[in-house]
Amino acid sequence: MSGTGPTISPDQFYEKREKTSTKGKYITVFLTLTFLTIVEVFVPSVYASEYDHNLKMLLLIFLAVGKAILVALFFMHLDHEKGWVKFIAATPVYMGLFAILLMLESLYRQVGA
Amino acid sequence: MKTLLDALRSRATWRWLGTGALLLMLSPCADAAMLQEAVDLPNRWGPNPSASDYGWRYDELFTLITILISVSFAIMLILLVLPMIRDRARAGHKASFDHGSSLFDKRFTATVSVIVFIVLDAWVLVIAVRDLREGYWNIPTELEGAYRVEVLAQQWSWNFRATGLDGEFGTADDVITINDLTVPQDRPVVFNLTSKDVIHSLYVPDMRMKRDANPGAVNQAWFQPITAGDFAILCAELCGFAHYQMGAQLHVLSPEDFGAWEQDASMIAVAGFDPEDTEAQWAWDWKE
Amino acid sequence: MTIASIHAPVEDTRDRTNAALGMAIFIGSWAMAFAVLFISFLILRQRQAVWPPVGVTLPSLPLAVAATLTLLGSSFALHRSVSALRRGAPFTSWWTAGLVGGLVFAVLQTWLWADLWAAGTTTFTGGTYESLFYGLTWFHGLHVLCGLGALFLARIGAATGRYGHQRRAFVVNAAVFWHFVDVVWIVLFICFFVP
Amino acid sequence: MSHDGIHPEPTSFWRKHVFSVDHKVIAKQFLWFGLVWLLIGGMMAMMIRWQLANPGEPFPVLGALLFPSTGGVIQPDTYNVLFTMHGTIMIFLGLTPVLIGCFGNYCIPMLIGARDMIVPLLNMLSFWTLMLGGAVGFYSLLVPLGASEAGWTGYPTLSTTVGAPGSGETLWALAVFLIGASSIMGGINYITTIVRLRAPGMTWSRLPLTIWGMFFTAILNVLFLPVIGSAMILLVLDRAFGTQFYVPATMIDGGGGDPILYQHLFWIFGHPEVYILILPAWGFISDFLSFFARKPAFGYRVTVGAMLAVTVLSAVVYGHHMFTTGLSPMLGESFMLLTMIISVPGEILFFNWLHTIWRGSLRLTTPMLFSLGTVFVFGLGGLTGLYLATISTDIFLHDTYFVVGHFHLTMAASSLFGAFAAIYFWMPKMFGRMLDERLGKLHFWATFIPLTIVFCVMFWSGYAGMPRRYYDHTYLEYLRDLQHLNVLTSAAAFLLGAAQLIFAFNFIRSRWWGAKAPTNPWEVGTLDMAVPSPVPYYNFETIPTVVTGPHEFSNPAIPDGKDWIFQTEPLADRAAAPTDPSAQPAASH
Repeated sequence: MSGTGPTISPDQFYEKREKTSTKGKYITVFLTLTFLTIVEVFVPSVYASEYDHNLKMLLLIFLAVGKAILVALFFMHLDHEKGWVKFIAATPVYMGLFAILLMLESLYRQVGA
Repeated sequence: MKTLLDALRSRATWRWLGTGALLLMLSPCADAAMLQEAVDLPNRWGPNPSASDYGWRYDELFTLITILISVSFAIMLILLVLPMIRDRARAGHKASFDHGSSLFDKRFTATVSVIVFIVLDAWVLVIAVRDLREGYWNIPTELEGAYRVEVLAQQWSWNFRATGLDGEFGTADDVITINDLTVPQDRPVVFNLTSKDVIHSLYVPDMRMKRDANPGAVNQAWFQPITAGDFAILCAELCGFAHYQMGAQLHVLSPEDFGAWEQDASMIAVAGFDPEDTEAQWAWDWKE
Repeated sequence: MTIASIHAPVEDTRDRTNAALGMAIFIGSWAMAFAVLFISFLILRQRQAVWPPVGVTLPSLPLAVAATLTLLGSSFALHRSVSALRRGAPFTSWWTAGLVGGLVFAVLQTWLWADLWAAGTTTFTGGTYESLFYGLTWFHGLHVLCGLGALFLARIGAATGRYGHQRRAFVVNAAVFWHFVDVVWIVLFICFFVP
Repeated sequence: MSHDGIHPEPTSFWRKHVFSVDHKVIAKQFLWFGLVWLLIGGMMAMMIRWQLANPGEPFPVLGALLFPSTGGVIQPDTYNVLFTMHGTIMIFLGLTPVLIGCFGNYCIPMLIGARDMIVPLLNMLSFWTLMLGGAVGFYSLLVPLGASEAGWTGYPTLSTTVGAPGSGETLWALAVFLIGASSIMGGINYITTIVRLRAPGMTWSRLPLTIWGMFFTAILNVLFLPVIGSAMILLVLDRAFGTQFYVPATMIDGGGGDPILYQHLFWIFGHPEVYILILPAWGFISDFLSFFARKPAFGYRVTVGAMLAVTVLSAVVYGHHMFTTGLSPMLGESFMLLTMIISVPGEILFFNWLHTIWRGSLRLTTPMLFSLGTVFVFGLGGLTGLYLATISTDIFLHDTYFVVGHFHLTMAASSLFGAFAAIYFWMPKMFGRMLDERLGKLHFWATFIPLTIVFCVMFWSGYAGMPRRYYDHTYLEYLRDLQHLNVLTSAAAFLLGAAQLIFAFNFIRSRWWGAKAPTNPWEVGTLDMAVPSPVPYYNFETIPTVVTGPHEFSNPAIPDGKDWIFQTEPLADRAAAPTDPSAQPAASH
């Protein structure tokens, strides 16, 4: 694992990155998150019972996942010059497969029973 | 202290300690009563012959798998033992040098594993899926003349409920029995299983059937007896300290005997019906 | 090398990479635990005919929204702080802001629990909603406590000069853990507070 | 590399032997811890077998001490405690510490050329968390109202207050959680160490296969131990706070908690756990077969690929533990197919092992015997898995002794054999003393033969329809005529138990009074074999530079007429080597 060091020092690297990314971007992200939270709260009241229940659920899940991704992507920076390292933290996303599997199975047991 | 250390260092101490410990451990083996008992008891070396319509599927597939894996294991054993004898390290013998990383080797490995998969797994898989769809999971419905039984498992007994003559659950003539089930021969017997407390599993070895009874849900299972007689029902899922006692009797009666029995049982049930006894009113709507 | 780095005053890129990789693996691993809890939520919620179940008092929505925004704000502050730290700029004031945000969140969370408990929604007498709500928020709450501890230690370390631009792996990882807690809360929020 | 990072060895007793951060000391701690628990778990197995062969008779000698109130007779609830704790102890406190805790800790830095784990402190914490877990687990045996008796799988609702009122079950769940936390800490350390601390030149394709096995195990550990951790937290909440995760609200129509949810969660963890235990053993024997056949490991990359495939697939086959619970048919068939697919990488591993020893020059030392034994028992266990992967045969065999025989052969016997092979192999480097070879071989045969009998007879009992976890098979008439199979199993099991005394004797004697170990007792070229035995405090005076692979045995390009070469020594020039097409220098493989 030798000889793979970066050609620029990491401090220079971060300086460079900080220059390219503006402070404004993170404030925008924060404001977006705030906005999404408020939307989340209002979705159920707009989508009252006459609307499709599943659509509401889907919308809410979408909003939550979007927010989670925003935080993970923009705030959660590991101190590492290689960007892919943070994707290791995203491995559990495949538990989504299990979630779908288990829900289908659970539905089967309720309907079949 | 020093004498103790010296004693620990001496071989004789260890020899005595070792022999003593070994004898202690082996003492259960020398229990004559245990071995005598084994000789005296009636012995059975396999399952009883299948008494159900689809039992042959299990027996046949078991035999097939046994043959397949015996052959595979024999081949493996030869490949394992032969080098142990032939290629033992000895003066003048040199190991061959081969990383097994050539393209040929990789292709060879791939070919062998594909062949093994087809011979060992795919074949069995196809038969199993056929058996499941035609047999185990092809649960007959009421319209197909199924005899329906609701099973409520509890620690540590089996409650069985049949419809009685009126063909409906939850009525006065339901035949309710504990640890004792009577079913007709040559008619599919379909079960609805659930449990009061913990998970149990209805195991009827002679019918080649097993299904869990889960609290909070109803499971289905079925078999069709082809021989009249008495058979054992066991619990196969750990359910507490009396798990081993949770057996029941299965009586398969010929169609004529069964008709007479059902008549009697229904009448007795009606006579003994007590609407106040809510404990006994556990029937649920039949789930297909 | 590694062993030396435990006590050494400065760390090099190698140490920082090690810490980042270790933290990424830890977050990946521990997210599995939360994934399991959310799967349990989905399954149990699916088994319920009506959601939220009849007779359940939902927690106060304004309070929950306030808690969420506080947590998001705290994450944002920590992010600013870490950015400054990496540049070598002063970072402690943003960090303190994040820490205070975290503390406020903890207070709001406790308030939420107390409110709900007073309204009669308790684990001991409750059903699925209560089980899930208390089970998941308690587990999350433990992580909030751990996170606050880490943020606090980092702040103390920064004050005593233990951590700084040249030695920042712990500080960065504490912030990363806090963002993780934040992400989990975002999902919890949608699970329990949105009617 | 220079000498930086070499600190003086701690001299105080506590820092040196108890709260040490040195990976070698921690490895020894894990080893002793694991061996003691293996002994306790093994003793429990003896009691179980005694009860099954002689239902209701007092257990000789120890029985009177352990169960004085019954005069040594094992009661049904005690019996349930015994098999529950036997499983838990053997898996979490016996095999895991020995295989992963001890040899992971020992091998990873030694074989990749590092001075220690990447976070030594976390390493120490991992051991002490395990210690705490073990203590809680042991304490659960002593609490009033009974220890955990819901099986090592702890299925609700038997494991909730519905079936187990005592606090033993809660403590058991906590112990499993703590042990899981310990494994996660270890896993994070192992992965990061292997990725970051490899010596210069130790490329991914020059790692010994042991390290690969450990690497994949660590990945499974960090991914799936949190799953059981969460499942246990929910169980503890159910038990302690009256929540309803696993207890259904009504008997029939759903609502409330779901006991099947636990089964899913448990087996999402539980099936990878099987591979967590077997992958290190696969790694060991892949190396040992090559080491003692004096031949390169056949198809190194294919072996690694097969292990990777097993790691990836291990999470998606778990459904075969639940074929009788009422899975949907579609899911059942999918899991059956996936289970059969996971057998393909297994077959490839066998193929490579058998090919490795083919035309070798086999030195049948004790580690080699145990490695060959692993191939045998895993072959037997793996092939019989076909019955259980197939739903239509599993319906009959599920929860019978067939399953017991199968999983003991695959995950217990093979990983135990792998552990023994590793102990015999690395003992000289760890403690600086050789284990006695004659006693070792005696131990192997005295273990191997009864072990095969025990589990093959179990197959037979299961085939005849004998359910597992029964206190007394003579109680029900149907099982009375199968008792001779129980007696046979038990007799062989006592022999198997007695054989372990040979090992205990050999291990203790050799540890303090054995022959001094030479630097390279087995004539292999891995990095650890170049440093003195026992290994000095900082392992490597200078961090070595690796230039060859670990398995260059009998390579014609090895200078000086040896048949092995250190990984730090270069092979002779390609031009100087004879023109054998397969004789490639290490760089190309």
